[in-house]
Amino acid sequence: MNIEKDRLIDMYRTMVRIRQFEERVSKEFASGNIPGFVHLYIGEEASGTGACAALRPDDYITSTHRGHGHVIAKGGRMDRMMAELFGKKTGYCKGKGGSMHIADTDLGILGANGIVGAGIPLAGGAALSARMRGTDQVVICFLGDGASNRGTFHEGINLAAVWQLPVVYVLENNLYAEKTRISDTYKLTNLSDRAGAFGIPEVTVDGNDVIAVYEAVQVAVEKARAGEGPSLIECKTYRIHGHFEGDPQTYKPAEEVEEWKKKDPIDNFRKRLADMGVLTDEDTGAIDREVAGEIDDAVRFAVESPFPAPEEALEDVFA
Amino acid sequence: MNIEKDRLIDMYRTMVRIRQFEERVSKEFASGNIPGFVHLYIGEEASGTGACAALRPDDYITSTHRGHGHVIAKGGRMDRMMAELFGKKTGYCKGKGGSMHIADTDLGILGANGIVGAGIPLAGGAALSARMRGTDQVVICFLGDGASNRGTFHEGINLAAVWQLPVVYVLENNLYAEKTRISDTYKLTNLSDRAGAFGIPEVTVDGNDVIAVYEAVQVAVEKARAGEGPSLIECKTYRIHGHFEGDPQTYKPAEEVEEWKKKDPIDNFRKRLADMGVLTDEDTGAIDREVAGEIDDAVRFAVESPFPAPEEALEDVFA
Amino acid sequence: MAIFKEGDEIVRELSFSLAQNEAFDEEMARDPRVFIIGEDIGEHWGGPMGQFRGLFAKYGAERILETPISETAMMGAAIGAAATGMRPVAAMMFVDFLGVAADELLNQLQMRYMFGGKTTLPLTILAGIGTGVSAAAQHSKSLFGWLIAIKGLKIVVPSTPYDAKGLLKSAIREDNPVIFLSHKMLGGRLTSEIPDEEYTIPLGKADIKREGTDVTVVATAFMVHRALSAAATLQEEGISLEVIDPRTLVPLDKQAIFDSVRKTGRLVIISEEPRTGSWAAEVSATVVEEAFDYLDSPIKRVCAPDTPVPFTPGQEKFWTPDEDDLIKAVREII
Amino acid sequence: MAIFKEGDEIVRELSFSLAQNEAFDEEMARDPRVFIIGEDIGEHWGGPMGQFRGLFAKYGAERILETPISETAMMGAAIGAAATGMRPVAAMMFVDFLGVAADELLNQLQMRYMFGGKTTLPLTILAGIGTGVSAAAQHSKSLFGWLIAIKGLKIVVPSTPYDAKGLLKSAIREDNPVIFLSHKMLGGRLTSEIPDEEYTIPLGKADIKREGTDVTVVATAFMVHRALSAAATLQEEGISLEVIDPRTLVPLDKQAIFDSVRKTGRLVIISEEPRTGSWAAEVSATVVEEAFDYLDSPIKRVCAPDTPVPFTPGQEKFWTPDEDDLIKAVREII
Ligand SMILES: Cc1ncc(C[n+]2csc(CCOP(=O)(O)OP(=O)(O)O)c2C)c(N)n1
Ligand SMILES: Cc1ncc(C[n+]2csc(CCOP(=O)(O)OP(=O)(O)O)c2C)c(N)n1
Ligand SMILES: [Mg+2]
Ligand SMILES: [Mg+2]
Repeated sequence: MNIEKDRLIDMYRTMVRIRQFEERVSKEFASGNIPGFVHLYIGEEASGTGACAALRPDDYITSTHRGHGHVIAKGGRMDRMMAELFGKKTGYCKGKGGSMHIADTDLGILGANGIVGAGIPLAGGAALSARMRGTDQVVICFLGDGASNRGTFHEGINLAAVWQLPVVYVLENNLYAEKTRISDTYKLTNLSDRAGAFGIPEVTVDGNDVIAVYEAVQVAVEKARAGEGPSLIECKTYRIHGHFEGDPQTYKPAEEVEEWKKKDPIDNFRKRLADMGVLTDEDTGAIDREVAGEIDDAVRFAVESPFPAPEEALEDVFA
Repeated sequence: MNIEKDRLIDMYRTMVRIRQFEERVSKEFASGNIPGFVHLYIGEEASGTGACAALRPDDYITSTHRGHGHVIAKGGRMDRMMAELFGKKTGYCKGKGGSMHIADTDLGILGANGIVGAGIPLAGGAALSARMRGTDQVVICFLGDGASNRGTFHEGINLAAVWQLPVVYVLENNLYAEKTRISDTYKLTNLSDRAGAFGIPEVTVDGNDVIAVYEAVQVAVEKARAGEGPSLIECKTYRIHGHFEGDPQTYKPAEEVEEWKKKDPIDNFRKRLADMGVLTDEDTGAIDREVAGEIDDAVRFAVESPFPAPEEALEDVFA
Repeated sequence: MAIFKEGDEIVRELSFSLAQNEAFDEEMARDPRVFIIGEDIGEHWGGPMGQFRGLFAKYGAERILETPISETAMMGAAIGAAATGMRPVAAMMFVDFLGVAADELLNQLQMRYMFGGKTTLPLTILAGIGTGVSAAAQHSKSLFGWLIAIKGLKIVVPSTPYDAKGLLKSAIREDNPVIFLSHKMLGGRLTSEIPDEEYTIPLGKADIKREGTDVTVVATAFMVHRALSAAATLQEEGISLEVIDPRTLVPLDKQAIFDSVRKTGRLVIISEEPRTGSWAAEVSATVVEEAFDYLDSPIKRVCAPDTPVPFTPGQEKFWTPDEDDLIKAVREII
Repeated sequence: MAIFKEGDEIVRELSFSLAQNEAFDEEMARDPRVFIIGEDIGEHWGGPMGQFRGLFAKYGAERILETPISETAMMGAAIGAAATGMRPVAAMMFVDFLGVAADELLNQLQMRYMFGGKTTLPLTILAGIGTGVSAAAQHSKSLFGWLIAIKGLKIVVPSTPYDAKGLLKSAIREDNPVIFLSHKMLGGRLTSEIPDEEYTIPLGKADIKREGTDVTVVATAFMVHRALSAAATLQEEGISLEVIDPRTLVPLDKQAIFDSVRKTGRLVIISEEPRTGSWAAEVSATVVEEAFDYLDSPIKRVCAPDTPVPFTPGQEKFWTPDEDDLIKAVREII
């Protein structure tokens, strides 16, 4: 491992932001302040954080229905995202999109997506565009284990493989697609084996180890940037909350839940940073408190922002 | 090899039927007697013939836009197929379907299909149905190399793999999808490698060697019948005619065409049968002439049959 | 719906989801060829509206088939199974997801026709529709207009638990592809009396949900309830609405609509979908074509604007046709 | 179309496909962000109607991108590229194939709206439509009604080479998703004068293809020509048809239709698609809603029956609306 200290600290802060953001969303949702469906990323922070840490600001990501973490990791603003979840005019989508459609194209965030697997072909398009415009931008395409059973997975990755497009597919295998155990939906040990169908490199990493994710994705990003085509990286991780808020999670065996609690990506990273002498417990405590303030600010921003006018629903169909 | 003589002779007859049928279709099409699009199977006879020879009459097949050969191999009637191509009322679909929709559900032929790759999910459904009805019927799903780039390939085969459905996927790799060299559309040597994405067995065979196809498919069919799930078999073959009749085939290198002419599946099988002492040249000549008579009869049947009444277009939407 | 009155018999009141649940149960018990295929319909969940609850425990993994996230494979498998002797019920969570299995709808369901009448496809597709829970553009559509443009597909849109049960049973018994659409907002507290005895409701038969004399209102699904509440409001001013619920878009009980329009001379169609390309347009055009002389004033469509569905509740409410919109339209032609 | 007369200037007469070909060429030369993506559009084939001929030789594999048979990936890639600064033209061979990329149409094209106006999607989708070559149910649809139910999509349906060129150029320059539909039967011998100078035709502007006084006929694509020939026939009996070609279904030039109906008092819409759920219904409903008072008689739709498209030529002909059907409808209301 050979990562600058600042980057490690940034990654820690990002993971804490995601965790605290999501925990607050959970609360605000329970209080009825957030309408619609929300899918939280708690437990999976290392994957999005490590992956996005390997990107430049002008690189792209495509996200999923479980996208808040990806957005924060790519540098998205928590206040505008929170405002969007509240349905406010100051939100990322002026209240038109909500959790499943958060996007910030200025930051290369090409959108959460309510259709499982739909981001995969879009990512190929962004990569194609980057190449055609003569840039060396790279695209990370986030997708779930469940999404890897969709036809878009096959078509989208094959096209990127044939054209050697600069995409890194980060498959976040959190063991479930809704209530379905993902192992009931394919007959493989590692989903990354599916890369063999396209002739592209595959890697399987501990998705709860932010450094491992970062390093694996960085190699793939550099390859992609150098014109050597796409890679598929499977991050093994776990979703701590329900599929959506309100899901009683009767389908998860208790031992499994216990086991994964021990693998908490933030706790483990905090310990590791202390061991490495990068951040003391005091330091991390300070960061945690700073972030708590940011979250409060984000919620305040959301609460104080106005709702859009109903008639503004008529705008933004066409340019 | 341990195949009964009668079966070998049947396979020869079937291949000749397909060849002569298709050659006649080519002529009738050129004369303007056959409307619409026709995609001929000339050069690929060994694949459909060998595959269907491994089936029982009550087994199923799903076919493609290039389906005449599959239909004949599964026991379909040439007269009713020819009548359908002519658009006649006595045709398999009463003139409503044409070449791309020929079906004979009584013979387990679940239809040609004008949408590339659309038969793949249907095949899984027929296999599921067979199992739910407590039969040990098997389904052969024919598909082209081009179709293996469609999302249906991924979703359909994965579902069959997960449920261990009795399907044998016979991928007829004829090197082209329309005018596109298939090797430009994936980065693999053998398309059968894609089986690895689903955890099912794969085989690559010389698709112009009817015995090799038969033997490979038979193993897979027996597995499927025994409840051991699906297999993917790639038959390497070549389409001699254009993608559709009228295609000038400027995209094929002359050497390639020459090379594959030498691999003609019927010529080679005829020689082999002679070597094996199964059929003399005289015998095969007799079969060829018999088949020629059948084809004449089929065309006569088609020509003499009436067209359906225009208003009958209103029937058959709902049961 | 029904209000208990002194002396009434005690009746069974069931919700929309439980009424459907009974229909599934009865039809699966009646015919071993019926099975359900879909995502997350099994052991751990009863479906997005709870309509599958308990079925897995009773019928097991053999007949409640949970799939990977592979709607194309699922819909194709349902068609393939239907063509070979089974009677599948394919559960798509939301109608919006049909985009990922649309080739099956546009080009594969037509097997019977393309094969010259040789096959039957006894297939039921289930899908949730509608706004009301801030599910945004990809989870809130109804797509009536889009669906009626597909040939070879019958379309059921129940508005009450009673209708839902009877129509669902007919759909499952039907030898043709049928899509059965359940509105999210009907899954809640609404109940109907459901008889103990078995019953079915034929596809293609409208129900007059309220008789009236001044204006005919054609409404489906959740909009039926909005029409009824608008009718109650207008009644106070002496304007009498007749509310017709066709219950199936295909086949459409045109005669019931014509008969009503003959009586009222005025027609408003309220439909929860963007105006352009709506099913409401089809009803309007049909009445103009075949019952023009009955019309005393222009036919009005009360639809959503031509935009995707917005997320934020205030805009979603604005987008969705409601009583006020309907009342306004009625006043314009009276 | 045009007939050369003594003294006329020599004009360039181009076919539908060549006119499009010029539009592609000019737009690709003009703007390096424009590229074409699709199956079999490259070196060895000029597309199903020859409209891409020569482009590969001129622009190479970098801008004429041949894909595997992966329409979902292709359409998704086009959207992704459009959202990030390119101006893709996605070539679907036939509109029937949109079923395999329908999620992209229903749920992804709406990016701009879902993102609150943040993105533009300058994307053109090409697709062939129509009957006439016995291509049967999966290769002969037009799907107008199905397409207009999709929000956020503009729809172009040219009927002449002149219109095709000018509209295609506008479509490619448009900052929104546009689908451009080419009818198979227009690819043949039909030509228009095409000026040497560059021109564009705005989306949303109808063209009166023939002026008349008795009945307004709204027609698109190949049906425009059938309407013109019916008009010529009826003219002999002194019945004068005004033939309006809206050229784009979305946006629709309603005013042009209303103006014509005000003059004629009668409207027939001829549209090559099954009646139920057709675009013709939308036009009818719109006129009834907004121009009811101009109407002297019922609006007629001349459409195909509610069946998939049959293969055999006699039935395909029967299925497809033609001059006789139109003349019959006109007679019924005159
Ligand atoms: C095409 C489609 N099918 C089904 C759904 C419903 N759905 C939403 S999330 C989800 C599970 C996704 O699983 P996975 O890809 O593993 O992501 P995770 O939720 O675990 O992050 C499903 C089935 C959908 N939104 N889109
Ligand atoms: C979904 C879809 N895309 C495109 C087409 C047009 N098309 C018809 S046949 C064909 C090539 C098919 O190639 P392959 O699967 O290899 O079969 P082959 O023709 O070689 O037998 C294409 C692209 C289609 N019919 N359906
Ligand atoms: Mg998952
Ligand atoms: Mg091929």
